[in-house]
Amino acid sequence: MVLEQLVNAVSYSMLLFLLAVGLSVTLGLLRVVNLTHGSYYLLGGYVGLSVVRWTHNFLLATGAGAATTAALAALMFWGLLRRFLGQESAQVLITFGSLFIVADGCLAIWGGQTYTIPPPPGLSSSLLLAGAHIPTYLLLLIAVGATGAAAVYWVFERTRVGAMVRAAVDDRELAEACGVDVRALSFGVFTLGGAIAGLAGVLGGPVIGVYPGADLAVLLLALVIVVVGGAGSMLGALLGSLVIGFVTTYGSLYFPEIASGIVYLAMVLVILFRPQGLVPARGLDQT
Amino acid sequence: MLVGPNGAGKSTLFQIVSGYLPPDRGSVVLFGADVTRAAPYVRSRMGLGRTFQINALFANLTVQENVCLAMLGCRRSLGIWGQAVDRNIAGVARGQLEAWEMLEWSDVPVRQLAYGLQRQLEILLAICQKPRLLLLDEPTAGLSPRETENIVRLIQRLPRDITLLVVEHDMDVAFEIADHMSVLHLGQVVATGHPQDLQANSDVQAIYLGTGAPGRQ
Amino acid sequence: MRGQRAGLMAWGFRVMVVGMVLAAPLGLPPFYVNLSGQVLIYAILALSLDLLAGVLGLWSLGHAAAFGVAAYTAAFLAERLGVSWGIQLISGLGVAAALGCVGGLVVMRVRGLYFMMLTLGIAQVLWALAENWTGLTGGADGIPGIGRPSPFITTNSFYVFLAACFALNLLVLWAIHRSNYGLILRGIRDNALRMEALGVATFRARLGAYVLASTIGGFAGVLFAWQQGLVSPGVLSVDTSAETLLMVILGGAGTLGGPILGAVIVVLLETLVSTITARWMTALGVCYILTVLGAPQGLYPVLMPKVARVFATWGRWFGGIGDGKRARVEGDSPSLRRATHPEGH
Amino acid sequence: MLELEGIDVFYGPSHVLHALTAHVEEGEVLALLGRSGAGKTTTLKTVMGWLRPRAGRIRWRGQDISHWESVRIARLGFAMVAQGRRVFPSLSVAENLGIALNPTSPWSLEDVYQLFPRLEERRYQAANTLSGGEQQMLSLGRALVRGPRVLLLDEPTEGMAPAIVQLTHQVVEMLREAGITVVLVEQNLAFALSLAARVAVMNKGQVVYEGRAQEFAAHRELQVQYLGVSTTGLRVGS
Repeated sequence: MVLEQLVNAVSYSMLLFLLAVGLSVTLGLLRVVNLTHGSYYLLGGYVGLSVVRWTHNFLLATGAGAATTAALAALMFWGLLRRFLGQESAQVLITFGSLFIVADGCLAIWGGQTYTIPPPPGLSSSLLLAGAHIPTYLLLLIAVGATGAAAVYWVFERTRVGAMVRAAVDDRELAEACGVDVRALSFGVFTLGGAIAGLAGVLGGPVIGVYPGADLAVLLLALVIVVVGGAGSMLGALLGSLVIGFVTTYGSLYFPEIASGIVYLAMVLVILFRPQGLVPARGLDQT
Repeated sequence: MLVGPNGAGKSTLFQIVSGYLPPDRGSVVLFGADVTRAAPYVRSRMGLGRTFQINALFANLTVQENVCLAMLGCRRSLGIWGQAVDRNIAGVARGQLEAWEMLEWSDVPVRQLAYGLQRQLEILLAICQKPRLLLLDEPTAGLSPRETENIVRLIQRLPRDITLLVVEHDMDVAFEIADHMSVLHLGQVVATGHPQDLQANSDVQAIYLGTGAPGRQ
Repeated sequence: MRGQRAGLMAWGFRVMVVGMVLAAPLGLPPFYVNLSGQVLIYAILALSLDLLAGVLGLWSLGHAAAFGVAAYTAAFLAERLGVSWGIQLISGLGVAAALGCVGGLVVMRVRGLYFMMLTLGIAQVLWALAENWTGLTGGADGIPGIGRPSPFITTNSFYVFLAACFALNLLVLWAIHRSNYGLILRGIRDNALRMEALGVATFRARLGAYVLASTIGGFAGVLFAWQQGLVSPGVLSVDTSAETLLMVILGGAGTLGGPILGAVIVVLLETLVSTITARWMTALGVCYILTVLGAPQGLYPVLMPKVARVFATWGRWFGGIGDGKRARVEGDSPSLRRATHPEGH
Repeated sequence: MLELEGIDVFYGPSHVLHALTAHVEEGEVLALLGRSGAGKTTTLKTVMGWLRPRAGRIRWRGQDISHWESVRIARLGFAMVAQGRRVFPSLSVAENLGIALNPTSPWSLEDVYQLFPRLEERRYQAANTLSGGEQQMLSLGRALVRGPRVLLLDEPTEGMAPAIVQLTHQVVEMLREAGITVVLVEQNLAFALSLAARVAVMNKGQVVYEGRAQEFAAHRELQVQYLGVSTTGLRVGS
């Protein structure tokens, strides 16, 4: 029981991290609150579902899901958002409008049912571990999530490109004067963030499922994580995901009546006592 | 009049006096009352007016609305049902604008106003508060010579019963308007006294020209 | 004297126009009368949110909290205790105001994204309570069977009641916009630091605005409960909050006409387009994006000058009421003047 | 040659540079002097592409770069040591240098570490934990690894201890010997005059005096007239 819950919480946290990381870096680097971020999850999940049905290949499905959402993110950034950097109200309308269009498109194509993506063959059983039944897929999720988190962390914290992104978050002007092409970097980060969220959609498919409305639900969770962790900070996104993952899992265990509100209670507490988030990125004020 | 090079602590001093920064130690006494812990608006109601080094105007409102706000600020009641454009306040505001030669701009949004005029309005707002002590933070920063002259004239026209505390970089302006002057360097008052005396003070000149200037005796 | 008389006539003209617009749906079939009533309720809600989003520059993503809490209060009192509608209304407003007071003390400490998320958080907690505290709220099924206020039972008479409530709220908000207080709030939006220096207790002023917005939002909530006859957790959901915020942005924040226009467009698009095609969400999304491309500051500031010109022409026919300068100085002062120079951020 | 021709720059509504015209010969050190608020920093920011001139032209070797993106200007060979020792606070010392590193620069990371051994000691430390002097070294080092053709230095000695001022002096001397064009904004007159070949004095957004550094150093009345405490009273507007 204890172990099961722990596995649940950790695997959920990993999924949340994949969701939130793109949103967090976009917010830190571009100061854009991308309300379409949840739609990447939804679209990725649906595309993954279809690909699994056609090809029965889960790996291919993750690739297809991520590629589709990457393309969508790239299109949105290049076609629209690029021109409205720094204009909050325009961004809200654009990203919310895109949310509506993507949601409606998915509804038209895939209908209103809730689907769960079948997990890859061989991972649909559970494992008896220390007297607890652990679904193997959750273990895969933890492994993939942890690897993904480690990879993102490594790129962000250890490579030259990652240092450039952090430099641009710190001081955009100075970064440009050091020869960093912040515009190209922004485009890359936005697209990559979309791809990772799409990947999360496919990976989350067997657990959370894909259904109309998942976009908004997931978006809100990602926003909460970003605010809890601190916008623009990789470690913050990880920590925020763990906090929210655990609060959700154990909250619904012990306080089932207010399970859906408990995440927000946690967020309100964090904002009141640590207004910059748990791990604030430097160079960001409360905007 | 406070003068001194960059980073000398002039603006910090202003922030502390007007209540935007708490002092680490010591106290601020305003008109005989200890206001060290009082919020900025409390000090303002006691008769402390200030301007900001970087214009702090209401950019989306018109010049007249800006002046109305300055006059509204010190009222006790917020006046939910009073009209902002009622003849009373608006009339007084227009009177003030006329007195300070800005009436022709009254309906222009401040955002569209020339910088020199914005700088004048910055001071005008503080005047409309009817302060007893007025802090001016670099009133001529970023202005052309002609605009600077306008500001100097404006300051010289102020009623003499307002005590003025001015931070200024432009020494010409400083000497023109000051009765009394202190030079700040690295958070310390280096010299204080009559402007004419300070002009001749070699320490003051050294601070402005940089230490060890070849031309210095 | 002549000025006074012209002013009176301008007033009469304005009341007449508003009255005519409000009365127009009465000639339509009941479906459209109900729809118009719904527009009016959402217009009140959007107007109240604009007090925060437009006038004060604080974007709440949880305005449904006030709306929903008041709706639930009225529903609970009507359904469980059967008190009269006056008490339902007053209690609904009171609870919304109290929520605004307590919530305001919390959310007014932060700005920007954090304000958005805090308001969202409060609304979501209330939403979760409504979903799960079945004893009080009826859970996901909500509270059904709420009666309409007694003399206004029929579709048309209830619409008249709604129209009167709308006019009342519009008048209150119009007065706030014009008042010294409204000017102070706009001053705080532009530069809170300077407002402090000018002697305004900015926190108190902002708190007051939050309570006001909450109360008026609550008014809309009570009306909603009466109109629908059913209150379910949906009234507290983020969908309601987001939709209201979108109405404000779409129409043009900081004006009186903008939120009303936004409410009209969103409610009509949702309802009418959905009768034609299932793809109404796409229509709404495209509408948002086109608005950004064509009128980044909202539709009202773009359309208003054109409409005003038409009205000025009509005014001349009615005997020099709406001519040139007088209309500009005396006419809907803050909203009209703001319309000509929409604010940037 | 770097030429500025009739540059008008606004900061919001504030008109900061009024038809500024100036030039810097290749390989020379130009000291840009003037009281604070005269527009010196604004001039550097405009050259770097951080601010766009509303009118006028900036030319480098005859090529008009007035409306280039900052990155392009940086890649053309311009580097900036910004006022107040701006570093990337959350990046380590090595990363601060690493993201700026230009492989064609005559100065490698090793050279910088050799020049400033303190930086090597702290290479894995976050830049915001450095002292002011160390941040200054980092700022200079970052400019060196860019391999600049033109270096813009904004008040490098402001608030610095004498040892750091000395070190900065050495670095600028080294650059001068390497034939790199330097524009030096300075309040410290002695420092500026000991390095510069030429001085340009700014006031109210315009160049009001240009001349040989030796000449300016020799004539105290020039210094007093343009920089110091004037003895003539109010001269504005006349």
